[in-house]
Amino acid sequence: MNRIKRGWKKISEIDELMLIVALVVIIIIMSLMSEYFFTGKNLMNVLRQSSTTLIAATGMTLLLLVGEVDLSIGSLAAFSAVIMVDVMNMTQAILPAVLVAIGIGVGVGLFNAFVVTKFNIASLIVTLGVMTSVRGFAYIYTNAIAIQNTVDGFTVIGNGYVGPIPIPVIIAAVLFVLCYFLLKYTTFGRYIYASGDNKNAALASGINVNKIKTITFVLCSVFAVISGIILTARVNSGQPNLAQGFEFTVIAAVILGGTSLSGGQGTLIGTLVGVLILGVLDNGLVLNDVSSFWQDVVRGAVIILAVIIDTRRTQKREKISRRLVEQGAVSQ
Amino acid sequence: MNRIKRGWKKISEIDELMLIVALVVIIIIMSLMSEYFFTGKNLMNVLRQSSTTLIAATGMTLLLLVGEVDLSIGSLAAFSAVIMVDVMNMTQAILPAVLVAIGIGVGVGLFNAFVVTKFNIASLIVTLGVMTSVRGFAYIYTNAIAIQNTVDGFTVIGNGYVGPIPIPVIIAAVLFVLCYFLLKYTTFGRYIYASGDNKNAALASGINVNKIKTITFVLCSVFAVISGIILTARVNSGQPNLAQGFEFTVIAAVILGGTSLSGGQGTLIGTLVGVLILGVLDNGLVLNDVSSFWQDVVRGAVIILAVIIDTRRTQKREKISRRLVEQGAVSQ
Amino acid sequence: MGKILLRAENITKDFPGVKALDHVKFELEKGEVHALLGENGAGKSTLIKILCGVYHQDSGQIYVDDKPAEINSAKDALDLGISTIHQELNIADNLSVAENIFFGRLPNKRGLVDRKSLVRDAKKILDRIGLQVDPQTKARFLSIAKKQMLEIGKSLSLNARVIIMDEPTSSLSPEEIDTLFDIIRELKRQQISIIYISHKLEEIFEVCDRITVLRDGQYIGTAQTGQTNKEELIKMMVGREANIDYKRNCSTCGKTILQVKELTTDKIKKVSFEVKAGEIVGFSGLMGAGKSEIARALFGLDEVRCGTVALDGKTLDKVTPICCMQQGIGYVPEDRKADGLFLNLTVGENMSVSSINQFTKGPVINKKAEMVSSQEQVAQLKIKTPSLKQKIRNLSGGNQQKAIIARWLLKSGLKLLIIDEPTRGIDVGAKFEIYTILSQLAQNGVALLVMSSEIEELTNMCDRIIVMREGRISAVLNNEEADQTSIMKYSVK
Amino acid sequence: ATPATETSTGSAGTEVSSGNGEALRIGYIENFASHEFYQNIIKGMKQTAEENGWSLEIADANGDISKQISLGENMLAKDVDALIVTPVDAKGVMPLIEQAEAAGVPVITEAVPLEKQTCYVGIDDFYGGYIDGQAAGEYANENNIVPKVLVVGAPALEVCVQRVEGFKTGLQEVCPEAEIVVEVDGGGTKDTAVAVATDALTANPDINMVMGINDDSTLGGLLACEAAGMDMSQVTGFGFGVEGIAAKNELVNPDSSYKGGLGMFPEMIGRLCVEMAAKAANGEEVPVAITTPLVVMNGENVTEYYEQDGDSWEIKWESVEELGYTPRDTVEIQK
Ligand SMILES: Nc1ncnc2c1ncn2[C@@H]1O[C@H](COP(=O)(O)OP(=O)(O)OP(=O)(O)O)[C@@H](O)[C@H]1O
Ligand SMILES: Nc1ncnc2c1ncn2[C@@H]1O[C@H](COP(=O)(O)OP(=O)(O)OP(=O)(O)O)[C@@H](O)[C@H]1O
Ligand SMILES: [Mg+2]
Ligand SMILES: [Mg+2]
Repeated sequence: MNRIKRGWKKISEIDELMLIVALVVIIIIMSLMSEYFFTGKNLMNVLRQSSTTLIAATGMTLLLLVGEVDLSIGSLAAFSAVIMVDVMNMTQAILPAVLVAIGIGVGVGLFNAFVVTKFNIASLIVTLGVMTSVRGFAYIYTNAIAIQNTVDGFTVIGNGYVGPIPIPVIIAAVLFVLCYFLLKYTTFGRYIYASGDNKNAALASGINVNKIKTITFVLCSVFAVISGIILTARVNSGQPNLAQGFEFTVIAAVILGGTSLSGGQGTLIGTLVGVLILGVLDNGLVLNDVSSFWQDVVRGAVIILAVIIDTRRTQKREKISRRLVEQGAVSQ
Repeated sequence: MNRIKRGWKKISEIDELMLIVALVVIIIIMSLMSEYFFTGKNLMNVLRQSSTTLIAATGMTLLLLVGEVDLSIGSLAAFSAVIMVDVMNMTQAILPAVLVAIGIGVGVGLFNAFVVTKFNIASLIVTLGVMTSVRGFAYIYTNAIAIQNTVDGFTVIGNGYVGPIPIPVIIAAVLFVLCYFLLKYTTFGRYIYASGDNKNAALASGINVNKIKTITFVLCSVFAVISGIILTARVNSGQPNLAQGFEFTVIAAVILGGTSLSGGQGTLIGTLVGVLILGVLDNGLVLNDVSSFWQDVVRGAVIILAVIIDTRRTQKREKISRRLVEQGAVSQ
Repeated sequence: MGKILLRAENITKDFPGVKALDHVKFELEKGEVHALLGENGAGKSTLIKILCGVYHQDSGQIYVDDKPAEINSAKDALDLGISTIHQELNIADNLSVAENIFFGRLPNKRGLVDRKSLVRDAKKILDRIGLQVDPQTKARFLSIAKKQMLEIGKSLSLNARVIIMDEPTSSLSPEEIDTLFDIIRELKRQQISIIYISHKLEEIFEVCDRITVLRDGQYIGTAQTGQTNKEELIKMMVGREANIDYKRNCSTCGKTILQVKELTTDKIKKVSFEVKAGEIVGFSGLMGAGKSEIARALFGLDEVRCGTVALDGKTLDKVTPICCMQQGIGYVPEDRKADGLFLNLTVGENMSVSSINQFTKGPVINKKAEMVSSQEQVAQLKIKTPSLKQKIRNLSGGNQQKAIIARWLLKSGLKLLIIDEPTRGIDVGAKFEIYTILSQLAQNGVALLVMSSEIEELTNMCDRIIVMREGRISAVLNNEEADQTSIMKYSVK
Repeated sequence: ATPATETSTGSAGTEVSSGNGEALRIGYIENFASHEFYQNIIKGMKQTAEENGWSLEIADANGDISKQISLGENMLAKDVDALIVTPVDAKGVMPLIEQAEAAGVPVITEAVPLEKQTCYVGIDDFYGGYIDGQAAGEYANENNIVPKVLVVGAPALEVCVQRVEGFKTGLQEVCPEAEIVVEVDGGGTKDTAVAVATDALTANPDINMVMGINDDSTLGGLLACEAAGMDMSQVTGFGFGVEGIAAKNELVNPDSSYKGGLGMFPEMIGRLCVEMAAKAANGEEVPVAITTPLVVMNGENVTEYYEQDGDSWEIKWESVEELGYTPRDTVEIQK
């Protein structure tokens, strides 16, 4: 009895509870509406499709936590992808090409970080500029014609399985867990929260805020590139128009997951739930043959609703804990 | 002599000086590169094309000043436009249709404001949801087929002239001056700055922050609708895919103009210059027959550069002002 | 005495993990200055936040003019004539000084701001509070002390019947405090009532008529100022006798830790001095004299134009916060909210942020070790918090200050600690605990630089006191020479 | 590219149903549902499916190739009997085609031919541009115009590049003195088209012909000319598409500068896609590729193929079916 109570209390303390409830409700509705939804094959599909968003969203969460944002991730994914495929075709080897792509990610991340930290400019406008330019480069490099990959085995990154689990899901899970750990258990994670919460105080505490920001920008870019690599493996070609509007989806998922735009507040678990809500929704609406225009309407409405319930709960919880104090339920 | 000096000092005190310099430099470069650029006709063109951005950017500036943002403006412009054209075709009259469109703007603005203020949610995510849904509605309403306008005289709003000046420019100028005046000389304008700068301080002084925010959301939406009406008059049909990505252009212009995302800081003059920089750039690049991919590259680079020079100057001036205040040098 | 203007009965307020107020009563007469006294976290700020509409009480009733009053927002309070100067400043940085003063009530003609009368009226207020700034200056250019004065001006402009001042003097120097007291006496003559919160007992005895004491959220009692004394008040506050006389036995020893030569920044000019291990050096001076600037410069937060800083005999080639920290320098900033606190992080995380490297195994934080050490500091400094996991924004001002001091007490290998206004907002009892802790630190060989606007604090604690004037050192006094008059002499010229 | 000679006429309407007695299920993943052209393709598909009692499910990739793959996987997960795809990109969609092949689901591709598919249905973009260009050239010769052409294109889309190339070739073949003065990127939407065309007209005031890669681009280009105060009787518009209502309205309007456009008959494309999909799902032979009919339409002949019905235009199935389509045994892949 008591154990159940304690378990329940623990559950009710999870920050992202209402979001998780929203996700479960959506899953239940989708399962009721389409017999295809709750099948192993489809669920694996949902996970695989969400994995690329999750990877980029993980990087973006770190960046939002540190108080910055990156709009260039979609363009970067495309640009690095076309160069990667070109290099791959030339060398007929996968690894060097992937490394080149990641190198580009590091470069763009460093550039973003440099401009933002050195000149102290809002990252939104800087990365908006980078987004525009880099997309232009992707088109110029390819002359707007996708580059076919000719190396066998590359598609495995996007379409392969280990046992029943798609490889992108595994990559996403590994990166997610790593970052979760990083954020929660390392000094670097602590510094991320501190720098995003109050930059002045972070400086006054001896934190190298610019270094933390730079690393985070680079991580975000590299994660975007990894998403791009998986997407590219899925389509087995370097597409200059890859991941258009990706930044929007990713940022929407992160903010839906409760991360604040102003830095210092948010969790990766929230991001995971945010990504899954959008992923399940996309998949479920298609399975139910909802017209793409109605999909937009529903997607927008669900985003707003989910954020409303989530916020209401956070506000209510303060009140509830207050009552618990009165009942002596919370110990000093 | 002295007068020149004083004049120079006045100029050097203009907040947006570096941005204006950037604009002038771009204009000079464009004039050197294309003989057609610096002609009365083309400059009027630039103004006409910038006018729709300027109108929406004016509303967006107010909203950013108050610490909020609206991503739904492009979708709203499209949605209100298709309904307006439909109403216009039915009634064969312009005014009622325009009023309906503005009414829709008021409605969407109120909705945004309600959700943001009532539940205390980040406007970015709320208006992202609204953006998605409203665009969906625009497509559903039209089934993705543009509605041809059948009422004569409507196109005048977009293409007409009063003397040598295009009507959209006049509309934009009137709205801009009105808002400039509003912001600078009315209590409402000062409360906009106050609410965006320090919400707690504003609340503690009895300012009805939610009311200020609501009015500003509505203004932003209505201005977006007005932009939409002009764009629609130019294409003489209700296009459900109107103004796609408009929110990006508009927000880029406003931030380029020096308005801060976190509220309380920025000017409409800055926004005007930001809009013109982007407008001149777009026009000049097309005049010079630059390929659209290279246009992207240049546009991105100019955005970044302009912000860098602007920020550097602001930071330098900030230091100087601080010292002056300290030394009591500022006259009493 | 006068008639009762405001009465609060049985006010109760709970926060998660804390009963901030427990059936508290409070009475304010017309034209009186009524002090609210209590330890850090006693519930003073909470009570006044209820009176001015920031919070709503869980139970209890407020009466204004003997009529029940429902205060649900700041506006309600203002309508009732209650204006408040909060402990944490509420200034809109990008608005002008004048606009800040008339925030929410800009003089207008049909919606248009009447700039002329705005500037004129603001000027009047500024003159009254003795603040020498252009009313059209943006508020962000003001120092924290000037902002504090601005807050006072703001509430004067309201023509309120009740003005609540939550620690208005915590960042003011004696001069401004005098100005403030003049203002308070004048307000009193105009039959305006004032609720005055301060941890400085002298001030309370100087201006207040009555004193209400809170302890742990409970009402303890109300006394007439004339019929009580320090000792009695402290006993009411802490619930036992407490020794508040503190005088450190100065004994300078050890080798030179810090050597500053001709340090110059935008604000300070050619500042040179040395500090030995175990020495406590105080910095005194008027507001704007450059005390905080020395602190900021030494920790690398302001750009050093010329001059050198040597630590342990080694000249630092670059003074940056990161270098400083690695070299064993710590810094407690003056403006807690702007430069000290991570409002959304927990108390524990706020405390350990500078020493987190000491609690790692490989790259991983050993949370247990972190908790244990932090818990020790919570106990030592008597920080009032339900747990280390409480968000620091929910702590009372004084307890936040303690947590920030603890940040550097946790740091191992500390050689030099720079503290700007160490006891800003800290209650009398705790103040002396902090003095004890600081001198213990000195005894362990740490050099301390203490910037303070409280001369007594410096004379009681420091081996030497450096007096600043307009960015320069005007005198260096040793412990025997330093007293109120000598310091003031060198401060003003 | 030259016009195909062999044509077959009439609808391929055969009786088909899926083996297990349930209605045949066809999935269609389009590129841009938000485009009138595709709305008309869907119209044709739906009519055809309805007439035959087949079920049709539609999903929109909205220009995102990786989303298209995902949508395709969802369709395959739902065990559709046949898949129709308008690829966002020829190379990018290949993995989906392979998955479908592995699942034994036939794939019909539209607009973008691939290296392998069960059947490709679509127009020949280059050829379409070519005959459109020829018609424009002939019109110019008849009216003593030396075409100075503004092209409102969408260079990010390969098919649109082909259309423009074809148009240039055809035009200059018939009218060698014709000149392509400037090409701009209108992104396929009317508001962008007006904006960029306006700029281009400033730099090139001698333009007298507008070619657009779709209705919105052409009409947007013409609107820009009008707004620039040009004498519209001296401006000729020749577009690609006539896919929607507005363009047809312009064609039948004698005052309009829109003199001709390449009719693509999206409804017919949709019909053929569905029919081929059904046939293939039933195991019947289908041609490797089908080139759908293209006709340069003008004010006179547009009513042969479309009937004005209130505000909209309905396709005249008989006359369009009479145009026939061209089965091919090879697919020409664009690079
Ligand atoms: N928003 C809040 N959430 C949770 N606890 C709070 C909140 N505000 C105050 N508290 C707690 O209520 C108690 C009383 O705080 P209050 O700020 O009233 O103290 P105070 O008497 O003003 O102290 P100080 O002298 O340090 O300013 C403290 O223990 C504090 O931690
Ligand atoms: N963060 C800052 N950046 C730039 N200038 C500042 C900053 N903080 C304070 N100043 C300016 O430097 C001047 C000197 O600082 P300050 O007034 O804090 O000196 P002080 O001698 O420490 O006096 P006190 O601390 O008693 O107010 C101030 O008047 C203020 O305007
Ligand atoms: Mg307090
Ligand atoms: Mg100071």
